[in-house]
Amino acid sequence: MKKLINDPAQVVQDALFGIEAAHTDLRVDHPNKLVYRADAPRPGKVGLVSGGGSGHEPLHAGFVGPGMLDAACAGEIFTSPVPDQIVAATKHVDGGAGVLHIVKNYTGDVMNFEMAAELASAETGVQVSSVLVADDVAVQDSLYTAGRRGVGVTVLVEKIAGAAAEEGRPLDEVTAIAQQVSNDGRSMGLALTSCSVPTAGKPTFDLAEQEMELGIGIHGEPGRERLPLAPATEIASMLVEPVLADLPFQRGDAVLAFVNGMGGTPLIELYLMYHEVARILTGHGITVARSLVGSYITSLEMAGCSVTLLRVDEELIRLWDAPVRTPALRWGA
Amino acid sequence: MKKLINDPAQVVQDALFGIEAAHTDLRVDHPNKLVYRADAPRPGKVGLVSGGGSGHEPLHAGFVGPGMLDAACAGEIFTSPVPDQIVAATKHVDGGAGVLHIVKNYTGDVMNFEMAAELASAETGVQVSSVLVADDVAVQDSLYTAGRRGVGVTVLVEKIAGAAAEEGRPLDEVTAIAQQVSNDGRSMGLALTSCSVPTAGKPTFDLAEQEMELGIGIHGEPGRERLPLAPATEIASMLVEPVLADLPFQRGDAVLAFVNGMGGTPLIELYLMYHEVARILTGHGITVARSLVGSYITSLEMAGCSVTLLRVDEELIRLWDAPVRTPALRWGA
Amino acid sequence: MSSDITVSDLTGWLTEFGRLIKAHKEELTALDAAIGDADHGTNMDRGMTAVAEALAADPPQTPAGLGKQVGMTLVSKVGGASGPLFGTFFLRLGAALGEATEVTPDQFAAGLSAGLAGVVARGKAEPGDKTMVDALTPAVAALESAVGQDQPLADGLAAAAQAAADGRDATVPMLARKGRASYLGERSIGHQDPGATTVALLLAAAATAMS
Amino acid sequence: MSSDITVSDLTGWLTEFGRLIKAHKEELTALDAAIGDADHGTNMDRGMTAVAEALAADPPQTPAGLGKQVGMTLVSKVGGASGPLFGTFFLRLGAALGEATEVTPDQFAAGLSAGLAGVVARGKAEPGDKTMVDALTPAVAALESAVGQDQPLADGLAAAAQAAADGRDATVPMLARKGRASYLGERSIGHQDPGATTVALLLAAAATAMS
Ligand SMILES: Nc1ncnc2c1ncn2[C@@H]1O[C@H](COP(=O)(O)OP(=O)(O)O)[C@@H](O)[C@H]1O
Ligand SMILES: Nc1ncnc2c1ncn2[C@@H]1O[C@H](COP(=O)(O)OP(=O)(O)O)[C@@H](O)[C@H]1O
Ligand SMILES: [Mg+2]
Ligand SMILES: [Mg+2]
Ligand SMILES: [Mg+2]
Ligand SMILES: [Mg+2]
Repeated sequence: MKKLINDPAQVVQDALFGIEAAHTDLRVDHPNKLVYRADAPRPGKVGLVSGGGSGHEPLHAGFVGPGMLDAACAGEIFTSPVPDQIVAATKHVDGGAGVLHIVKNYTGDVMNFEMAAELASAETGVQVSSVLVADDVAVQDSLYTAGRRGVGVTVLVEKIAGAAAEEGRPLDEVTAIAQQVSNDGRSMGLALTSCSVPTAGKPTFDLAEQEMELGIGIHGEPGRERLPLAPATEIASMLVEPVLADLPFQRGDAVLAFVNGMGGTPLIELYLMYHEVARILTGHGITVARSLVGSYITSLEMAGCSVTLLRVDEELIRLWDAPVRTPALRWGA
Repeated sequence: MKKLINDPAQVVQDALFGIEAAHTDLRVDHPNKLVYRADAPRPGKVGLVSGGGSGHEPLHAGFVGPGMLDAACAGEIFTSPVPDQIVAATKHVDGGAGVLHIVKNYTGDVMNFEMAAELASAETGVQVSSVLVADDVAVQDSLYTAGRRGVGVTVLVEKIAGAAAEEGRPLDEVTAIAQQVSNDGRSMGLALTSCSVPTAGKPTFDLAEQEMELGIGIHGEPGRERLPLAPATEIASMLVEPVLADLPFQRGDAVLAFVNGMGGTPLIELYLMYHEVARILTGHGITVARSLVGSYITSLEMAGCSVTLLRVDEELIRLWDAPVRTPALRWGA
Repeated sequence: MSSDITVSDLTGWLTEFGRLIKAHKEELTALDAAIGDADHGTNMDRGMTAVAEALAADPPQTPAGLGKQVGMTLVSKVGGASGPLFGTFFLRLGAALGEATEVTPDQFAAGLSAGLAGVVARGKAEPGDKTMVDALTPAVAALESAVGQDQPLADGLAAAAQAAADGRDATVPMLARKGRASYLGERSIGHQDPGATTVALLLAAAATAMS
Repeated sequence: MSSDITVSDLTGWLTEFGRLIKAHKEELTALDAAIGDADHGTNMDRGMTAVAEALAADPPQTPAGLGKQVGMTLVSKVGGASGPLFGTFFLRLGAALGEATEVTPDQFAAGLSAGLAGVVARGKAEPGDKTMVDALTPAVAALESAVGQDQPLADGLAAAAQAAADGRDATVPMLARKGRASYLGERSIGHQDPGATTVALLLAAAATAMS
């Protein structure tokens, strides 16, 4: 394992000092490992809190700022944050209009956010609603399992719900918009390499030189299927077709198309993949209304990518286009 | 070698289709492998052209747009573009106020840009000036060698000269500002892994599990020294101290501090490194006026980072802060 | 040792559990790497190290106090799935044992049963889902049956530890339906569940420290 | 074969050079990986493939036309350091050979010398800098000396090829002062220069195709 780190157990804490130093319009609560908009709480604005295990940067801290999150809770690497952190964040960003928790659907995240929501409400009466993101079509959905993982759509929920909150919409509306994004988006990922959790010190799984892992999540976990390495054209259809089949997207739909790097993939490959994805969509009569290409929700240094499609209407496009000013997504401001 | 590609010889061409599809305010000239601002030429504005080998993305195409470059010329992977491309770009972006070439100091780049400048002037009379970026302190500077490599400062030259051009400043002033940035910035890089040129099919060099390469450039080339893997704190001082010693920076100076990822390094490590760098600067009595953390000038999937420091005055800060709207750097617009 | 269980016995149990977790940290993480995200050993060790510090800094006076301290520490320090689940386990165990300075083996068995119920309530896993529940359920049953038959506590704990180990082994052929391993579907078969492995260590620690 | 050189002889030379480049592509790239950026073989092969296409599509009628076509194709297709350098070499060679349909060995030697001068003017490398100049300089000298002594062209080209190969080998112990290898400082010592290797192939092709 080769990393630019000091003590493997302190990576998250150490990086938070860097985020604080680099972004003067963010505030970091180090004991609680929280990143805030400097101007939180905003009176009358719904507060947006997300968080999860670290190792997915820029998610979530890189999306804190006007037009997106009010606070991000950083767990240990690949380990959801604890209720104390989430409670502190929830109380801090409450501007009187309630707080929305954006939670990726993992057992640990769900339980810790649930406990936190109960505690925060009990302690201060803050109204908390929450939206689960569960967009990974690589995982079979079922009432009897943990359900699907939350992956790429998380970024889109944070942006779009963030814009709605910034407009001053009430908690129920912001929650409904977040839920709509969560409902109408789907993702699928692929790894060319595994990644190493710093404290584990070695790759979570091993892939041979001619293998790839289809259906990976964002925790270095093995995927659904190990396949021989394939050209980008084939990989694109392995990722896009299951996404299209699942929602289902229809001829004439407009989508936001998001090609995401897993952390160790160079941008030139992501653009190449984006072209393949766009071509498949055109073939299905689907219009790309907006696009996003880059490494926004990662799995440490894993090489690979994911494709996320979100069905959009004019209102979602308007909210996507609204100004945002965060370390990792910024426009119009 | 594991990459998200099709034909290894077509990677650059294929990725340009993705850039075109993803960024509707850019135009791509595929036969010439050029990326333009859609609204080029801008009458009366100095045109900014840069380019170089591909594999450094987002450099240069990701920096095309208002407030930065008018055109980027994409060479093959790690191979400078040819004069034809540069001539076409120069002619296309000339709005009557002349064109500045921003050239990284490599033998191939220098010769191809020189030939292009001569040809373009001869063909259309366009006035061309050029600035060489040669900021890599890992390379001994000498009149009798190829001189220093152009690395991280390139991004800063493109942004700051781009802002000056956008303000309508004449060619000699834009050139002088670009030259000032080139003069007052220094960089040093380190690799944890090599990278593979797609057509070569294997890593350019090999590093053992406990080794790192100090003083690498951005072409997967070996560096100056192979050392045992070290903690981030030590790596930061191996990178920052030679940079500080070279300019020389002085107590009380204000700098723009730029921690850059080489393509395969996760953002969490870059923030951790940024904290180490900021700490060293504080120790030297140097103020960080602005910062940039991310993978902006890369070497395919190489893991590692570089540190760039640019001494700034109020005018450079103002130009750095000016609105920019490109795929990879965007604010105020 | 009296067959009644003191706070100091419980503290000894947790100390031994913490020691076992540290000793098996890499193994637990490796099990989690195979079907999860390679953090279970680190998570539990971070939590149990904090528990040891808390117990030393502010020694609890009652079983209820101990359960609360351990449970809250785990909830606050572990995160992930195991933080809330093991945290809930100890919170419920403490609440069930109450404020008495000593508890009987019966009460202890009932306490573990309450802890198990808490884990099930929070995590909604059923036996057979390939989780910690698959080790905890037979362990609690074994202890309850032993103390119900008035066997010595030591025998009951030995039986519980054996049942937990058997339950842990039984997770190997299971297809995961809860937690992170469920994402693997059929590919989860053939791997031992890390959380169930931790439960086996928990009961082994009880057998060692409280007999 | 007459000892005068026709456009068809020159075309044969370039065809053979292109074949050798393709055959040694991996080797050239591996040499460049050691002290450069692992693209020299790919660069030269891309260029010479384009040269072969250009020569076939629009066969030149004169040595000057050939030099211009080859030189411009290399400049337009190769990029990097070798594009302008080999491009300039052929542009100058063509200009020196002129419009005659046949050139004498003397003229050919003078043409190569003009090409070398162009490379030096563009790249500013001196002998000993560990570049293509270190193979080209002795090769040109060997051919000039042979034709100056009225030796048969075949012998002159063989001597030039041998001198280029020796010059190539002589780059191994050199410390690079020009081009990308110069970044390595002392670490460039012990490696053979890729551009000098290409020059040795260029002269070997001449000896094979024009004798
Ligand atoms: N719903 C659940 N109910 C009971 N136990 C569960 C549940 N989900 C996961 N677990 C247990 O948690 C263990 C994983 O813990 P850990 O690795 O620390 O958390 P995470 O999965 O969040 O990384 C699994 O091995 C399993 O025994
Ligand atoms: N200034 C120079 N003068 C002459 N030859 C040079 C010079 N710089 C580099 N070369 C030659 O170019 C070769 C490298 O070519 P190539 O790899 O295609 O270009 P690049 O270095 O741009 O990647 C070197 O091996 C060397 O022989
Ligand atoms: Mg985890
Ligand atoms: Mg090159
Ligand atoms: Mg885990
Ligand atoms: Mg090269």
